[in-house]
Amino acid sequence: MQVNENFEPVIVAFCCNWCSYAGADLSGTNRLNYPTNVKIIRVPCSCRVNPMFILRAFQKGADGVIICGCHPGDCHYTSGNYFTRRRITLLYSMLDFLGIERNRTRLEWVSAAEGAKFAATMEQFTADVKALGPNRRLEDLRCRKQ
Amino acid sequence: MQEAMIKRAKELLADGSVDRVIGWKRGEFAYDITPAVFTSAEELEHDFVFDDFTAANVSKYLVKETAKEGKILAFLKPCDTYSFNQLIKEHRIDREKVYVVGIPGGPKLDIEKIKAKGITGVLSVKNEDYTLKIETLYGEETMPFSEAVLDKCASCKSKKHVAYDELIGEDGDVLESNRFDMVEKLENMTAQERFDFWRGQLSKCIRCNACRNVCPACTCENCVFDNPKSGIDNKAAADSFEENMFHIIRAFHVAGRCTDCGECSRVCPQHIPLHLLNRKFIKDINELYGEYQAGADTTSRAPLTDYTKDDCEPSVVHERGVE
Amino acid sequence: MQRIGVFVCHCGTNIAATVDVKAVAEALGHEPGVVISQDYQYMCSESGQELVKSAIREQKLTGVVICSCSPRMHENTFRKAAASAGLNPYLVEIANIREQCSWIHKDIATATDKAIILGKAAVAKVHLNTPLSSMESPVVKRALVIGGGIAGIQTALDIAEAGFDVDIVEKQPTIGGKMAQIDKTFPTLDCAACILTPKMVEASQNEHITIHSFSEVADVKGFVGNFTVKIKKKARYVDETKCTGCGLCTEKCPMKKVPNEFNMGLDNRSAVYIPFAQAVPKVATIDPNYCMMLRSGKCGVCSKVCSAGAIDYKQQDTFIEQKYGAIVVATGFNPINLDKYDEFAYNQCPDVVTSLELERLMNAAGPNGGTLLRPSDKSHPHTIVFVQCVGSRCDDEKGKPYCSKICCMYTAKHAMLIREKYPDTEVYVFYIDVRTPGKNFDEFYRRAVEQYNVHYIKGMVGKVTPKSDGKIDVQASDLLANEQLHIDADMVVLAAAIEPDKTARPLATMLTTQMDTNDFFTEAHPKLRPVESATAGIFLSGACQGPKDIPETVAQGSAAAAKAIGLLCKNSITCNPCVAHSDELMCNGCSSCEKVCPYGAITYIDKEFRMPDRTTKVRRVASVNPAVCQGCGACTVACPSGAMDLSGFSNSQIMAEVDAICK
Amino acid sequence: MLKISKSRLGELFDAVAAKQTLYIPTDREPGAAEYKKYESGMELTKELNTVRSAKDFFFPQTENLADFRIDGKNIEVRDIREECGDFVVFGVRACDARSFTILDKVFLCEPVDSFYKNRRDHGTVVTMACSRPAETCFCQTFGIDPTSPEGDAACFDDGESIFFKANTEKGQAFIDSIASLLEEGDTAKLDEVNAKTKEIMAKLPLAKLSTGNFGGDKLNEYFNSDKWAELSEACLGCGTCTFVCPTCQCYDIRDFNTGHGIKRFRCWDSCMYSDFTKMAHGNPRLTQLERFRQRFMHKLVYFPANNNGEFGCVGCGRCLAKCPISMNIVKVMKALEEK
Repeated sequence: MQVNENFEPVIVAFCCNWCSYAGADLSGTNRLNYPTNVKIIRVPCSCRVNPMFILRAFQKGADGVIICGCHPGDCHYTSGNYFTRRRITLLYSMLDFLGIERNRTRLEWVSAAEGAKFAATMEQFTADVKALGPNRRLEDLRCRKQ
Repeated sequence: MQEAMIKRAKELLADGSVDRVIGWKRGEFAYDITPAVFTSAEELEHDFVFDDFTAANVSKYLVKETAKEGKILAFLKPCDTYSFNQLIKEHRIDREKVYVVGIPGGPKLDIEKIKAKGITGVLSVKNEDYTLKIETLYGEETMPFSEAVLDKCASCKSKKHVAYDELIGEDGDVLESNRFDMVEKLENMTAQERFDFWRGQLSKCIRCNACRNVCPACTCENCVFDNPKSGIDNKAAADSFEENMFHIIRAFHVAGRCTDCGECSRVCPQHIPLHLLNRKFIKDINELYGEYQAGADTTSRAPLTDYTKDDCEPSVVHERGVE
Repeated sequence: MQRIGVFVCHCGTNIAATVDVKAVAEALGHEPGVVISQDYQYMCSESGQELVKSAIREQKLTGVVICSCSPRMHENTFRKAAASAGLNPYLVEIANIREQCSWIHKDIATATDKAIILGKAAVAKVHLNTPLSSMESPVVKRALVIGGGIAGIQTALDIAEAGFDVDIVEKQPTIGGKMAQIDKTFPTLDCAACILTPKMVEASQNEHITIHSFSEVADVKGFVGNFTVKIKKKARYVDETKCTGCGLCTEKCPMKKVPNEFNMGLDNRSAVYIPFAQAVPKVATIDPNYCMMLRSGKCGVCSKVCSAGAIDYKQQDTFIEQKYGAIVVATGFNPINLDKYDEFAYNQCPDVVTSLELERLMNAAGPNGGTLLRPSDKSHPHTIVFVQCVGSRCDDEKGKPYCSKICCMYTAKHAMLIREKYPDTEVYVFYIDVRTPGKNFDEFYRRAVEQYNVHYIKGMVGKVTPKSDGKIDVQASDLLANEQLHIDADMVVLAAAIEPDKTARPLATMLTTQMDTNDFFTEAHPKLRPVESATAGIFLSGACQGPKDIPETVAQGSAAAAKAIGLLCKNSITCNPCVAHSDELMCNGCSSCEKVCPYGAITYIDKEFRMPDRTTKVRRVASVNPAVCQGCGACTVACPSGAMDLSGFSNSQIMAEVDAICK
Repeated sequence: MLKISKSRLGELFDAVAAKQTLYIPTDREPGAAEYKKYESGMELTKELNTVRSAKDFFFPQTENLADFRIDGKNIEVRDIREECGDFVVFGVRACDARSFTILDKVFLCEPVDSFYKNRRDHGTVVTMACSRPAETCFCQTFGIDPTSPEGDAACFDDGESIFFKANTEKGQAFIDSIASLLEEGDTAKLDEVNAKTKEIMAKLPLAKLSTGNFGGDKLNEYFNSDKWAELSEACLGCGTCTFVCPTCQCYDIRDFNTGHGIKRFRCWDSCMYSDFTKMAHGNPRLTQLERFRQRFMHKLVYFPANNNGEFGCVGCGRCLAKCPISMNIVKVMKALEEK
């Protein structure tokens, strides 16, 4: 595959307030670098992430979407991430079924203590999306940057 | 069968057990049958029809009908009873206001399949020992019954009535169906092939909403696609993205609730195999979270409002099939 | 029309060094609705807040965006500032341009671009923010302390002192915890029992304290101010209310070969037992694994000798349910299991013991009545080797990455006590580092070295091999002398790492609190909120939060109590207004939301609606109890019609953020 | 009449497509034809008609009306109108050809819809006479002769050749542009075909359907008819009938936020939809009955009232074939007529 070196993907990361957002903060506190491509949206729980937010991101120009939540069993709200896991598994499977590249979407469990994991995950995800190139299969042409 | 149904409907109307009857009404041609509510013996005798073309699932109408006064008799085919149960489960139908008479299911015929054979000007269709004798403006034609069967009937999942107050005819069994074959075939394609397949299909969509409006799982008071406050409302697919968006979200919203009645594909004027999206979810749910048939009962927890602590991770998507 | 103010913080150089804050302020000033956009050295400072407040007043702002550190840090600061200037606090949004931008990026141009985008997302969101007002929720004036060690006891006593009822749930038959097993305490060398047992008695006698010993927390529901906890009282086959603790049953019990866990299995107890003389409650417990009556129905001696008639072989586990306003976790620690440390021959040689076992061996109430004897042959040991950091500061899977903190000090204590009592005994301590921060700690350690001539050797023990003559070969390296040593020891004492109690993990799940990767509870803020968990109303006391010595544990126990008291003092608390709400007009009443709500906050009501055709229709619709809802948002996705939405994180707000980031 | 042998139709299409864009109805799948931009080798469908009507060429399902470029607080309006290229739509049936007359009445009256007019001006409609009407056809109800279709130019198929006839100047220009491929031919066989078609027409199940009881003066008679309740009972409120209809011309105008601006676009709307003509105060037609009634009253009463008796239906039969519950204008007309 041809990789455009200059391609800077837009990556939206939905992070739950209690674990992953804190994990992202921790990677900041520890000065652990990850690409600027990643922009975080804070949600109370990963289970707040509606599939339509994910599609919306792709529509408006995102090249990759990652959802981060507390590890299963550690949800601040007890069960939120278990629902997330089912919903997102099925959604990602559906996107795959429609021929959307698998590496454009990810779900990762990052605890408040895992600043290093957060940074490493974002590094890897950005690299994966970069390798895929711009999102063409699930984009809205009207939103493409001129 | 039709006679037995009319007879029973008349009895139940006459003894006051029910006030109305929902069934099917004959049309102008052999095949253009409309779901209808009957209130008198005369109407039943004159218009009631039950034949090879009465495929429409009338369960969804019961949402509207049971909100009215009085009790209604509903003739439900096996597949319709699943939709019925699912609606009961979601508190959309008042069970007390329905008298369900289970009737035999299909296979039902698809007029479009007959026309696709180049048989046009259809005036009547007769099933003679599984050969269709079709009288047309241009002479008589024949074709095998099996080739004109509706797709949804060709992959029938069950001949069993999961809800009824009485049955006319014998009850059947849940069937071993081949309904996931096409899903599997698609799964085994490359991502590019799948993408091309679906782009080809979904680009035909004219957003007429027939799939949504016929769907017994789509009974929202106000659909997100009609609701400007939802942020995703749209009336037409102005971009291929919106074609995808509508069908993904719709399939997702009915995931775990879809009984696989197949009405979406039956009514699609563009012949988009929309049921494959729903079946993909059903297949995934069965494989990942255990066999689940929406509408099989009225009490079990739907897979998407349930979980186990050791559910698989979404990375399972990466580990299956080809990319 | 919105009038939004943007305030970009330099955070000294924390932000300003990598993000061009002026450019951020300038760019965001051009966003629709933004009427003022400023930057300032320290937005969180008094003068920074004043800047925001005066802008709210003078510019009549309808929304505020602060580009600064994480909202987890100062969201509340700025919300309060806004409120004091007359703006609803929920019209404030934070763009996190420090932790999630300036601190992780190096290139000024790209970091500035990102900060602008994060700012735009916050502006886009604040456009859709609505004023929210908080509900009040009553506080149940009762606290629960989980764990009856010194941490839990201290917390309970302090809460009770303030006049609130408090329950202690302790899984062992007695409170006291690890401290009850310790002989002497450092650095004062006073007797642990002498200072602990009065506190245990005090706890048992305090009218505000109820002790549920031999009990466990089975289920926790609810939220801050209003928890409902199910406590499982395990069957002890003795009626607590009748037992006088006379101990006759334990003497007469014919089954005497039960390993005594209080003495770390170094001696035996009877099947019916009281863990130790000063146990609280001083009530016997029958061990069903050993009691012949319970196992085979043949015996019944204890029942016969009990004049109080307290023995009840038919006793079952019982559950009690109680409401609490606050919960303090004080589940403590345990030494790690040393099964994987074959190099130290712990499982092979009885004379290789852990430090806690040594405590019992030296304790007057211990297996040898306080005389230090080798477990193997009850002989007096002449050479004792202490091995430090067994499983602590470990890189591999076997051990723990952290320092267990207390081992250096208790080893110095042990060494000193042995040298004091048995001057003919040589004591060697192998250490990586000696860590003695703490009041009088280093002086204490130096006394051990200088006054008591304990041989401290920097180096790790490589192998411990029991020899046929009963001696133990300790092979070690002296890193300072750079030589290999072999010591013929009589006893080896391992300073095993400590780890959180195993019950902590399932408890954390029930309490919906976070743990770190080592299963220590995570505090709400490592520096500023060390005794609170991130879950409101749950406080942390003692070693469950991290390794601690006794004075620290007591201090934290009291601190947790103070926090709990602060909560219990209130008649009601302000609820988080960012909760779910259902649009009745769109709700189908399908019950999907109810099924995913972890709090049972959603109920259904039949409501009459006026229909478009001017008729009325009764429909079943969801109704959210805002005092019970905690705002996770699970229901919003389960709802197919989009009737359910979440205040503060509404669909439209999140999508506005998505749009702003993606454009 | 000028004609071309059917075997040389490809040559003709190639010649047309070389000069301007050509659309022809072609098979998408068995039993379903659609208009596609002609590419060499593409074959004309044998289906009677396309699933979607030919109105898409002049009134597409979605089209941009204006762009607004937004940069911070600055909004710049961009006129995105541009002259469209010349194109030919080949193979339009008589019913669809008549639909353009109806659409013209809506879009070309003042104020003229410049987007529509632009495409009408640049488009040449080449029709094709029918020879195998279907049971759902009822164009003759509206005075349409499928053997002599309107359009700029009309084509006739006698089985071997295609004959050409110009109806307008544009049509004549089209025929002139392909004149080198055409030859004079004898229409005897064609007359025979047409006669046979007319025989079939008379035998169609809906041949007797008449508009006699409908028209602009029937408002009071039908508006409050109690038939509407029964007729609309099963209506799903979907837009299938509307979207396959060649004469339905309602649209909605919406704004789409692209992230860097707004695209103002219009898209087909359906009076069957619950949010059709929804205004600040709500929806003027509150129930499906009223929405259902609107569609048929519009075609059978309101439209003729405002357009000199012309009905808003051309009898193409698409709604008969495609309605998910098989409710349609024919059933409505018959029910209303029953007294």
